[in-house]
Amino acid sequence: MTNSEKNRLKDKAFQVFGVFCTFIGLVVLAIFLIDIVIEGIARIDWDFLTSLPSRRAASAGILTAWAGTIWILILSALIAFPLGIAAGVYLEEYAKKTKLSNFLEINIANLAGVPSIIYGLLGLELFVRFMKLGGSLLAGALTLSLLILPIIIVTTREAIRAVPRTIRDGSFALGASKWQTVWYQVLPSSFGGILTGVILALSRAVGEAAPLIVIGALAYVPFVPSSPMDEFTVLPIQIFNWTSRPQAAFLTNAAAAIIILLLITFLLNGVAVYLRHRQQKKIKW
Amino acid sequence: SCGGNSQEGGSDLSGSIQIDGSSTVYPITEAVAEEYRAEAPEVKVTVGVSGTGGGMKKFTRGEIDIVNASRSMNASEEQTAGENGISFVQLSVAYDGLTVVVHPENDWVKDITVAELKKIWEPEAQGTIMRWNQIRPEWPDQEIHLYGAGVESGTYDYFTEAIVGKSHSSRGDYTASEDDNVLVQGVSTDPLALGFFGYAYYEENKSKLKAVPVNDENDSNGAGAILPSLETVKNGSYAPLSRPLFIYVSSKAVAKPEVVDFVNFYLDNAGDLSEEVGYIRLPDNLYKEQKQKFQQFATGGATANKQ
Amino acid sequence: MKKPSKLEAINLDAYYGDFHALKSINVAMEEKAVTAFIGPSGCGKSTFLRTFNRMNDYIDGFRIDGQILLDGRDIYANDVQVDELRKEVGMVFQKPNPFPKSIFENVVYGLRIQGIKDKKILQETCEKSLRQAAIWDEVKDKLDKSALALSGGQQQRLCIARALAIQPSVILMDEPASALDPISSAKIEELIYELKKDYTIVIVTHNMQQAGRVSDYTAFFYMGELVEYAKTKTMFTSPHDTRTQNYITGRFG
Amino acid sequence: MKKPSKLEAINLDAYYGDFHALKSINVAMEEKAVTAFIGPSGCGKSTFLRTFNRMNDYIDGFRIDGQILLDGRDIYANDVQVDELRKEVGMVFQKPNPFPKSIFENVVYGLRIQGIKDKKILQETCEKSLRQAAIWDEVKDKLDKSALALSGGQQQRLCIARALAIQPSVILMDEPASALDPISSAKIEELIYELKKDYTIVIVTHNMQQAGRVSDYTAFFYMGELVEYAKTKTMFTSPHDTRTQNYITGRFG
Amino acid sequence: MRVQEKIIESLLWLSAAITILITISIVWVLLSESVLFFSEVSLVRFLTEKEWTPLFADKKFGILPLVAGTFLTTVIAIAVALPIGLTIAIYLNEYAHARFKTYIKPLLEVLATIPTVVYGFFALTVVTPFLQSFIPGLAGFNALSAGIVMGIMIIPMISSLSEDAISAVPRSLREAAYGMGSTRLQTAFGVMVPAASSGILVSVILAISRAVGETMIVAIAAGQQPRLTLNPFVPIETITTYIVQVSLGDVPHGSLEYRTIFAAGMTLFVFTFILNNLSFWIKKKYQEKYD
Ligand SMILES: Nc1ncnc2c1ncn2[C@@H]1O[C@H](COP(=O)(O)OP(=O)(O)OP(=O)(O)O)[C@@H](O)[C@H]1O
Ligand SMILES: Nc1ncnc2c1ncn2[C@@H]1O[C@H](COP(=O)(O)OP(=O)(O)OP(=O)(O)O)[C@@H](O)[C@H]1O
Ligand SMILES: [Mg+2]
Ligand SMILES: [Mg+2]
Ligand SMILES: O=P([O-])([O-])[O-]
Repeated sequence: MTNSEKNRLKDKAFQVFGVFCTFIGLVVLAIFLIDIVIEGIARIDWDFLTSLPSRRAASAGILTAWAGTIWILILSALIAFPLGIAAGVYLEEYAKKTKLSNFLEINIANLAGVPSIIYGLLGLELFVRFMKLGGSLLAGALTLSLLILPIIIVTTREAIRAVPRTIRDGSFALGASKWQTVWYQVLPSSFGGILTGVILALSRAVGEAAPLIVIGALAYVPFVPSSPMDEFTVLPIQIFNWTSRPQAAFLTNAAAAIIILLLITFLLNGVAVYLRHRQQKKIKW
Repeated sequence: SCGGNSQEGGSDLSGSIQIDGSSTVYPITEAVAEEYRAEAPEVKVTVGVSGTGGGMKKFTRGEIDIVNASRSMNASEEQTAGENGISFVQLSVAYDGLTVVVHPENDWVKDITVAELKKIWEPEAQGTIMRWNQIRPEWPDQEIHLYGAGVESGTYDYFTEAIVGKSHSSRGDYTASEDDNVLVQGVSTDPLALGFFGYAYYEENKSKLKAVPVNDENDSNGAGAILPSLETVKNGSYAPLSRPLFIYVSSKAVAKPEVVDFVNFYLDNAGDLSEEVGYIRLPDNLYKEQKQKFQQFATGGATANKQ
Repeated sequence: MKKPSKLEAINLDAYYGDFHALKSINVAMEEKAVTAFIGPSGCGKSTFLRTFNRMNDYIDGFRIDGQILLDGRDIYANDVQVDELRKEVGMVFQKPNPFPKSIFENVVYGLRIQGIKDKKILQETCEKSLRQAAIWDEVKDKLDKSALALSGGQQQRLCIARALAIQPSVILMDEPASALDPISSAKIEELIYELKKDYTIVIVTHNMQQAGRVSDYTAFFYMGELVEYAKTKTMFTSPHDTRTQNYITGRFG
Repeated sequence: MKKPSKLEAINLDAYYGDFHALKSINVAMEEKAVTAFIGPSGCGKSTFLRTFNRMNDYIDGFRIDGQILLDGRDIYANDVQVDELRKEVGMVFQKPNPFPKSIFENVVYGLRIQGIKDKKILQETCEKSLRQAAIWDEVKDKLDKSALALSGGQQQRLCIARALAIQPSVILMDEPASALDPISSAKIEELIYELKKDYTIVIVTHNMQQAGRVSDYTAFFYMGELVEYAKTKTMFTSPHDTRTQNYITGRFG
Repeated sequence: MRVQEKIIESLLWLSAAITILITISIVWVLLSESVLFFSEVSLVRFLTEKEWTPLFADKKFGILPLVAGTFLTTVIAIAVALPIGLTIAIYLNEYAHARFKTYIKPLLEVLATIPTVVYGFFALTVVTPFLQSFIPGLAGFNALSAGIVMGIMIIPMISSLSEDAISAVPRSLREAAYGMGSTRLQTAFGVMVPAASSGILVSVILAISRAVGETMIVAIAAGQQPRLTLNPFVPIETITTYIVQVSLGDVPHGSLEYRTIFAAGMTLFVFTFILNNLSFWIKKKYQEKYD
């Protein structure tokens, strides 16, 4: 075999390995999803969605859990969305390349990498103890808002950065002020991208269990929260709870709840992907 | 099984009741709370699982209404309660037989003595008693993996008291959890495991666990090694690991009518429900006694800081 | 005495951080004439052009020394408001940059941000500007369509209309035709020829022939220096400096 | 009978997906001569150049119809190995693109990937190629220094040396001097003049003067078509097609 | 109007400044409780003792067993994710069709969007029983299956970031390599990967940081027993699991036990802080290289 034949053979071999690696993750994912669906799908019915928790696996439902999840979702969005966008706009449009803005940037990159459980510790001291919010929805939502804030800021900045310089120049050249330019040109043009980021961040929040466990979200909450000060549980915690029970029937419940949680996450991600796709199609600079 | 003899429905009650504490008692309280939902749908009952110790801390600080307990309140907790102006009543709700378990495939452990348990669990064992054959030479030369209650749990206090001889004193190098489910998971999937937890958790998962007969080497309460069961716990021959389970209600809480209603409901149904979840019911007259005790406390005995 | 100049740079130096982008430029530009800036890539043409409406203000680290006078007033003086200045000095960019809005909204954007809401004024201005930019006939039936749907050449004329709508007296153009096809390019050239009756125009171009066709004066820049400034005819027939000569004959660039 | 041509395109069409980038091109290029491709931006010069070493192979959706012959052999035939082809047809790019390795490693890269390890051969080839690319004297003392530390003009000559090291017979150059300063640019032109003694060279350029100076033949492309192909002198003095004439005189582009 | 501009700018600035406030709060919360912890337990004990039994009678405060558990699961995760992720990155860049890439990348990223409790469930109920079928001594809780599942979760992190890094290598370098007759493999490993090495490194560091901080998978599947071991077959405990374990037990505010979770949290924070800054720093340097 000549050298170049050998090279070509290695090239082919790697290609095969590449296909293998690309699909191994997906195959595992598929096995997993199928396993979950087989285990849980039969358990899902109207009762399961509308029942309160119960000691009997067969009559336990996830009403309080998904209601809590929706509450958390909305509250976190209300808190993190305006803050994140404002911070993103400031950093991308206003901040001069000073030491301070550089520091802000490092800081945000760092926050994005802080493990979620640390945010739990922060929430425990700051919201639960110091602000005396207890294990309430509000404490949970605040904690998760801080967790997703860096993600929203980073994606907002990316979306804003994708608005071409020329659009800003065009606006400035017509005598528009900075804020007018941001408000009339930059934000409308980047809104799709920002929304995508916010939704992705929320889908992250929906799946979080660790920080909520740390701030003390409860195991047995047999009522649907009606105000932000109510105690709550969320789907991931309910799943964690059921998963740690040894009886097979509860594992089935966990699988069923996982299907619902995944539906919510995939739905959010799907919307985000769709928005991004539409955005990319619609606006060609 | 529920609510037969309680008040005329009481369904117009509303408000919230916060309960926390023992994981051992949790299944009973959970069952009661669930049945109570039919009784008073507007009352929001939340039940946490912080372990008896954790629950007691919250209870004595006045953060919760009722604490589940798998041991009696200790002196320092009583003191804190006093400092915070909280008086309380202790109510027995069921019996438990703390069960020692191994993996079903474990074919060497036929029984175990209290002395051996002490050898395994005492603080001195930490880092030294690591293999089965260190306990009994005929047992295999393999690692022993220990699973037990976490330090915040009453089970832990009770077990260390009964086995090691000193409450809250044990080795620390084992899988410790306040959540007995985790321990069941661990023991049932680990052939080298040995663990302990409340009877209900064994009862629920019998097929995946093997209970070990315990020999207290005291023939006065039954000779030889004894398995926990309805019988042996009730008649006290499963010693020293039989114990009563409690709830405590605070003086502040009984000011709320929904709490009074709930506790009455609890005591009315504790027998059936504790049996249903795998514990051993008290004799009926004892439940009556508990009700009276509570009645007294609720109607003005709030000063009587009695157990 | 000669006619007062519309725009003037006096001892102008410009820096991007440490980089010295323009080196003591002195030049005066006549009113209602077209001045072309030529020179190899990176020589500072755009930088210079953008000092006339202070478009470089937002670039971190950019600063100037010296003065830029518009009608004799220093536009970098403290009391000058940039937004007012930019209403006086319009700008058209290399790549057509319509906003992702309707054609109508593009043209009246400058008025809207001044707070003008009167429908009639807006409509009148829109038509007038589009006519001036010689694009009215092509778009009059689709004013509410997205400006992005226009061709590149139409977009560029729309951008010129947009600039005209706020009635500036000076129009800066940075390679306005370089991204366009030959036909659109020719249209823009014609338009410039028309516009210079009313406006003072400064245009950057890399196309010597274009400079020759449209401008009255030409300035040749090289590495941040203004090498030569003269009537376009003079410059193209008998350049003084050898660098100018080399550039014009295509030796580099 | 005329001298057999080194490279030949027969009825060549090329597509990027639906986009028809080259339209039935027929041309034959002489051995050991320099052929220049000129034409406005986007007319297909690079696309055509890259078909000669099948550099477009990895672009999704790219495909050709027709034939490209190298020494009479169809290089798109099934039995042709691209890596062998590229050893025969070297390429130099617009922007100098040395690998982020030492100068020495850059030059011998082509040998290394062929599996040649003999130190002596590598060193000899390195020196020879660098000499041929007229850069030996400038770098001989720092062969183990990073190639990225060289100036743009030196980097470009290094890239030429790198291409020469695998002893191709054809060298394709895509605007090899357009990113360089005038002096480096002149050096590359000289080098091309030297190299054509041994190599067949095809060069894309947008600088008419440069095409005039270095090439023997010129091909003018316009919107995917080969409009005119002739001896350079002929083309520049008396173009046939009006489009060619317009382009050469700077009417567009 | 100019006043309005100023007000808006200040509000925006305030929003950005909140992020600094968050960092300060995190550090303050961790520090204030840890300081109290270290006033009772010396840092030397914390760093050198080989056992972690702060809740028990014989209190030992050595963080090493928790660090070992964290290290073990992280190493396993990276051992899974790095080769697979990097191969995917190279494959997508050099071999796959652009169209294939546009479909497969978002699909792979689905792996990263699945909530971690779900992965925990997977590890405990599917992977562990599967592994037990051919690893006899494997305990029900173990580092191995948690690590593997965590590795699967972070594959897209490595593959996406590395792929971005490789794509960011100027096209001209790839063309140079092809122009010399390189095969795709030679181009990938001889030119692209070395040129993108800093970006790849960044992806790996971020993946490590992610694995170190991952909680639910290990809390569900890896066990809760602090053990100074590198044996992946037995129950261990990570720093994060310890915090969850204590939180579930609700250790009362103000006790030494309560402070242990902040000391553990501080340790975790320091690790991830170092890793994140390292990656940020490398990224900055690397961006400059190709601008
Ligand atoms: N924002 C900036 N920051 C730093 N340097 C810059 C910036 N903008 C331009 N420069 C530098 O200033 C010099 C002049 O740039 P300018 O854009 O004015 O050139 P130009 O003559 O318009 O070139 P072209 O014909 O390519 O448009 C160049 O060397 C450029 O690199
Ligand atoms: N990868 C690609 N995918 C799709 N279209 C392409 C691609 N590369 C080039 N084209 C298109 O093919 C046409 C010819 O491109 P090519 O690069 O050959 O032009 P060129 O003559 O070399 O231009 P320039 O002088 O700017 O280098 C252009 O219209 C271009 O947009
Ligand atoms: Mg410019
Ligand atoms: Mg080209
Ligand atoms: O019953 P405990 O959970 O306190 O052991």
